[in-house]
Amino acid sequence: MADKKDKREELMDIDISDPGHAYENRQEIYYNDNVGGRAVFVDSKEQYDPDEPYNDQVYIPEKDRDKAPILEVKGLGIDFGGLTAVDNFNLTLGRTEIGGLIGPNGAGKTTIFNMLTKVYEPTRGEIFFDGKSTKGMNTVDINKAGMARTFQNIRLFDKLTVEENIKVALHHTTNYGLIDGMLHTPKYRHEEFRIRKEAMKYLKIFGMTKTADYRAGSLPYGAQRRLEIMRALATKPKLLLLDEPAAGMNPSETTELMDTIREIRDRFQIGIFLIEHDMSLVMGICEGIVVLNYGRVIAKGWPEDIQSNPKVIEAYLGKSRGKMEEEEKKEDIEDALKKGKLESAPSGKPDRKEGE
Amino acid sequence: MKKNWKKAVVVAVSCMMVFMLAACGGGGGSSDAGDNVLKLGCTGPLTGPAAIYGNAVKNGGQIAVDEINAANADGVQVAWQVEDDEADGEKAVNAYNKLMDDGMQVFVGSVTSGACVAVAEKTNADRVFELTPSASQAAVTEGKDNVFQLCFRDPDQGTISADYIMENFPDAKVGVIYNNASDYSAGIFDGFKKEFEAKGKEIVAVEAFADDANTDFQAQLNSMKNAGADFVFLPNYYTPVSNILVQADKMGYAPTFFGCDGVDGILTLEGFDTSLAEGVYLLTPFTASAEDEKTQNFVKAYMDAYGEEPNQFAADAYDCVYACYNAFKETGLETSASAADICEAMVAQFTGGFSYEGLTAANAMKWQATGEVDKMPAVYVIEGGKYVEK
Amino acid sequence: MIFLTNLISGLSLGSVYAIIALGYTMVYGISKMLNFAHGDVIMIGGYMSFIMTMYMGLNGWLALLVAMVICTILGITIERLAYRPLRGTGSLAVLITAIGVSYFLQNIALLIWGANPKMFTSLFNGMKPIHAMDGQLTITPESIFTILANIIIMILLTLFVSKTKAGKAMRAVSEDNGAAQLMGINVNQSISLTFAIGSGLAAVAGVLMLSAYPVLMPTTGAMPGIKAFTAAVFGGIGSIPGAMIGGLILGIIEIFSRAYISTELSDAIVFACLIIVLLVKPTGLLGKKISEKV
Amino acid sequence: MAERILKNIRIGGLKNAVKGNDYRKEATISYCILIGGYILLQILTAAGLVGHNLQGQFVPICVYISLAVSLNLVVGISGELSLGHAGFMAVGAFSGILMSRILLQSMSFEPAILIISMLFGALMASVAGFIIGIPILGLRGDYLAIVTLAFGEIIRNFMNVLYFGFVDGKLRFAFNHTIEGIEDTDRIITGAIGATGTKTMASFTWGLLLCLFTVFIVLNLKNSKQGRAIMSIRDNRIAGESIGLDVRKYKLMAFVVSAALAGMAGCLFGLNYSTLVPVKFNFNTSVLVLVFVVLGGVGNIWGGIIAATLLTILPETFRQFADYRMLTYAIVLILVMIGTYNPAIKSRMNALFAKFKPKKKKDDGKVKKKKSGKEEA
Repeated sequence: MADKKDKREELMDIDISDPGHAYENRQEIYYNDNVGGRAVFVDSKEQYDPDEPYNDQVYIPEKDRDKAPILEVKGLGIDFGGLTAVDNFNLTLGRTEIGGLIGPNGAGKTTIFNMLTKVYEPTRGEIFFDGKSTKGMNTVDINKAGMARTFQNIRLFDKLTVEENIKVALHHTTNYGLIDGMLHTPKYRHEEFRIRKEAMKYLKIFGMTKTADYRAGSLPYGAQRRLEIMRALATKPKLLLLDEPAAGMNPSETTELMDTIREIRDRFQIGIFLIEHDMSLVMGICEGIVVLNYGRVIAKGWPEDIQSNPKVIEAYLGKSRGKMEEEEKKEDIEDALKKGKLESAPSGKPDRKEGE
Repeated sequence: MKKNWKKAVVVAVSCMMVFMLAACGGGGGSSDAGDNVLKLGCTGPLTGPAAIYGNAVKNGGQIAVDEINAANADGVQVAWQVEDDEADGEKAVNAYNKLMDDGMQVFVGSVTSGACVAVAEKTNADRVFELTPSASQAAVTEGKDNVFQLCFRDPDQGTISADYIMENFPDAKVGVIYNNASDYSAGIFDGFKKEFEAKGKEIVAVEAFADDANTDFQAQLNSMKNAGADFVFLPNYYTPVSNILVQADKMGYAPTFFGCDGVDGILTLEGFDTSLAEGVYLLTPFTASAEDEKTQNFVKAYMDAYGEEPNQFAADAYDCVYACYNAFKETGLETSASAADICEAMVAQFTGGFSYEGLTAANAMKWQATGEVDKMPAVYVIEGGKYVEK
Repeated sequence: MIFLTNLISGLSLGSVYAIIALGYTMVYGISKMLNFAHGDVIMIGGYMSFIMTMYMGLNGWLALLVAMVICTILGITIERLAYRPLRGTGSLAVLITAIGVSYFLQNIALLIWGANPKMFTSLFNGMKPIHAMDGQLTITPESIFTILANIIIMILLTLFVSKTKAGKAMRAVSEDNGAAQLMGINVNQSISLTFAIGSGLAAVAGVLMLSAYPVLMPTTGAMPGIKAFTAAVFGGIGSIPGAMIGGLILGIIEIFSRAYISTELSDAIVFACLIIVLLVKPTGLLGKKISEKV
Repeated sequence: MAERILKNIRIGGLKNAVKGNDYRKEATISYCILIGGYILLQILTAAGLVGHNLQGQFVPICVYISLAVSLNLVVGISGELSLGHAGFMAVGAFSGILMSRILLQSMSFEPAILIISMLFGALMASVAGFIIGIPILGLRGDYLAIVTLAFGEIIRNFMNVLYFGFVDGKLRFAFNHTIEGIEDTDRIITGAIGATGTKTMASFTWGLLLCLFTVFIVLNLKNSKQGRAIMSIRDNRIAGESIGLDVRKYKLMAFVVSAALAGMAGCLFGLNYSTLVPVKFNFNTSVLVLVFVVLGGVGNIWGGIIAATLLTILPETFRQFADYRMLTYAIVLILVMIGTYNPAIKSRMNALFAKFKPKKKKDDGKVKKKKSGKEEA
């Protein structure tokens, strides 16, 4: 009995201030508005050179200087049965950077995520993740290489508990075989206890220890979103892709989420790339933003640039309006882009393409 | 909410469990027809694809039981209980156990071979006398001193058929279509093939099928035709045989067909055009059109009771009931004797020269110690819609 | 010539499978359930037609009509009593219920008509088979009519589904049940109609099948039911032309493997072909590719 | 540096949440049912209260329980519909019988023979499961179901042409027809006639051990890394891939383990009867096991145990209905399915039960979370 009690205490007594990796660099990179260019969105048509990873003007945190950018995408494109959904998409994302991808509904944002994670195989272009081409990899390999994602429509393991959802994500670091699993050997017990502790750590960081035993599918919406992010993080990624993390959240939840995302980047020292319609969130935390419309990049840059970019406003407004109306709207949209969120605008193609 | 529901199930289930235990338990006899009653039991397929055989046995046995009970109002009466086994070994054992619970003394079953082998193991262990009307596999009696058969063994039928064909149709080019998923059919074919090859003759074509119900036989028949077979041996029940005859007629292929006892009954198949069966040979110990008085009486009683002509299975069951009854009377035991006592006495009877003249043999049947029956089948040919003995 | 004969009997057998498979595929398309009782509706159709001709003295074609009506009513009743209470509870519960219905139909047939098989009188009894090439090639009227019936049913059904209001409603329901309801389509009616058509076709299939292979028993429908289900999956379950192509190919494979490979293993070969097809095309020959939204 | 710990989730937000699966409770209930049932029946048998009929069903009931539990691994835990479970049972049964006959030539210690035969049956069945599993894993839903059905039929068809037996003490096998020069008593498997002359070794105790073993393996697997991965893929395949789960590997794992357990159960079944025909393992048997699983609640281990027991006994208790036996069974099956799954009846029953338990808080299950979430936005 005593042993059990100890274990329970050990479980609850987790030191989450443990910085993990290079936590101390946090301040340096946080809100880094070092002028002269950033790691993000270097429009790199030219070949990436591993000896000289970033262009001189880019500010790079000390620890990342001799490493490749976490993600480099060149000329990415995909066709669905003759229809070009995304074309010539280029991107470079730094190791600890928060990048944003915005655009009207149907612009091809989620398609880009799906190509990055190899849910779809790109028709053209190359993706370098952590300096390596992802050609020939599948979704599973991509995750093993260190890219994790969340989904627009939450995809949890509904019938498993919150704790189990995270344990599943710890799968690759859980070290026992089928026989151990079937017979519950000492090795199994030891490893299970270890990953349970680790799962509790994530839950504690995200303030969800109370939910551990509940079914994921029965949680409130906000908690489900959090859990999905936690699950992605538990696979120990180097890059986290978030697909509309604030969808369906109220303003206060969104603010909370912004804190969460920053916290994740700082604590785990990873890159984050997110799709979002909520402009307050995007403008508030992204260090670089790329705007997509009809599958093509129409603008790139810092939040300030994007806010005043006429192309972006047009994309959200549409072309076929009268001039007066347009001016009126333009103000609205500018306003929206600056302040709050812009759910969606009249837009083009549907978000999903049927395969073949 | 869900949990409550599950609890409801648990409660309901436990109630049912108790009920079932009560229903299954006890083991007391249920049929009390009188004091001086010999309880015969049988298992056979009363439902499922083989239901026709089980029901025939049930009805045929019932005719015999009714006759005996009517004739011996004051003497030994017979009770007849048939349980469904769906022609399945597992269900047959269950059914047999149910009969045991109900106080069965002599087991007249099972109807199908596969089920019977499984049950014979149990009767041997429980020491219950067993006489099967129709389970024709050799394995039924193998190594069991208490199990006897009233029908031919499958391979023997094959052997006798082969001998008959070789003797009477020496120049025939013989082909075979058999059901390789049926133990009966495969068993006969086995014996047939062995005998044929032992005599140095060749079967020109062998084709199989797997389903007794509706099969397209054109491929098999074409193969026969191409091999030049002018004589086709059909060790099957009459259902597929009727199908083969219809399809052969349609494609204009008319060899001589030769069937075994399973073909009996084809003429009374409802809706069957009997002209198609014209000239078909069959080797069988019983036909409903036989003209002896016993058969005629049996057929009439059966027709009156069930509105259809009895087949071979019904006659076998009729004979079984009588054979058991006669043998029991000769043992001189009381009906209050235990199944084991009856078993020993009956085995002694059956191995000790007991003989019985029934519907299904021209001679008086006698049994060997191996459980096999000695009887001679006759070969019939269908002419003018009737079985004519050859 | 043997090849041609085999081809024709394969087509004829395949046509029977195809007509049964149509019932499977339509019901699957609209209610996403595997209706394992479908084969037994065929058997009931066969018995009805048999009784009408043998006992009521009806003409074969008239008997077919009566059997169709009865099976249609039966189909609607089964749907109403056994399947509708379980709609929306997942396909497994309905699957098991369908199996229960199948047992029910078989056993009720056993009780009413007994275990003895009946020989079905062919619908085309008066007609003579065509012999050609010095008797080497034989074409039975059953083959011709079965193949013809298959083609006609196929055309009518395609027209019905694409041109009529009721047919379009059926398609809408099978695409998206909920959306169809919002559009004012009576989903219950559409599903009942599907069952009615499927069961009516089952009666036709039963009579055609029994004309060619005349043994009628309570379990007559079981194996053709499974084969037709295989055919429906072969062609892509939910697709009407798929059911026809699947049925025909299945029939031809079955006859050819019997004629040229092995009569013992013909069923195994049929099923092995199914597996190979599904490996190459995971949703059958004409099945819609399932794409999940990510 | 101040810690930016996120605000804890509000307790109020969890009022509609449902607790997850309690593995310990599930295991306790399952083992209690099995062992309790065994002890109860043994006592009743000793007291002479159990008839032959029920006694004869002890082993088959245990076999069906194992089959239901092992099929639950595929249907409930892996979420795939399998219609070919009887095929694995057949492989296990026939290979186990074969092994027992071979061992009987040199050994006489029955428990050892039984265990080795069962392990051999499990091995052969898992090989079959592996071979079958590889091609089908790319398939989904009902397409997978039809392929398992097809494989079940292929296995049965294949058994019909398979012959095994001893010739002069040496094991021989053949396809089609018969083995040259074989004596009747030396036949082991004879095509459609099946296995004959099997020495029966199974007993209720062995049946219980089999059940316990099966439940042990399945429950342990469920609460392990592998089981979680299998369930994750069932709940959401795409999300599973996105966190690096190899979908094929885990589906295959579930399939093979399930096949092996079915093979073991099949072997015990085979060794309970002196004869066994391949027809036994047809589509109907696969469906029968599926009925146990569905009726017991998909994924619910002890529900499957109870359902298997009841539905095995039920047709036997219906013998009093004579000719109407199977008809009654069919009607009961339909009614029970409607009664268990129909939403209206279900909620009425729940309401009824709520009356008896006024103190317990009613939780209305999963209220549409997502909708309410969107409304908030």
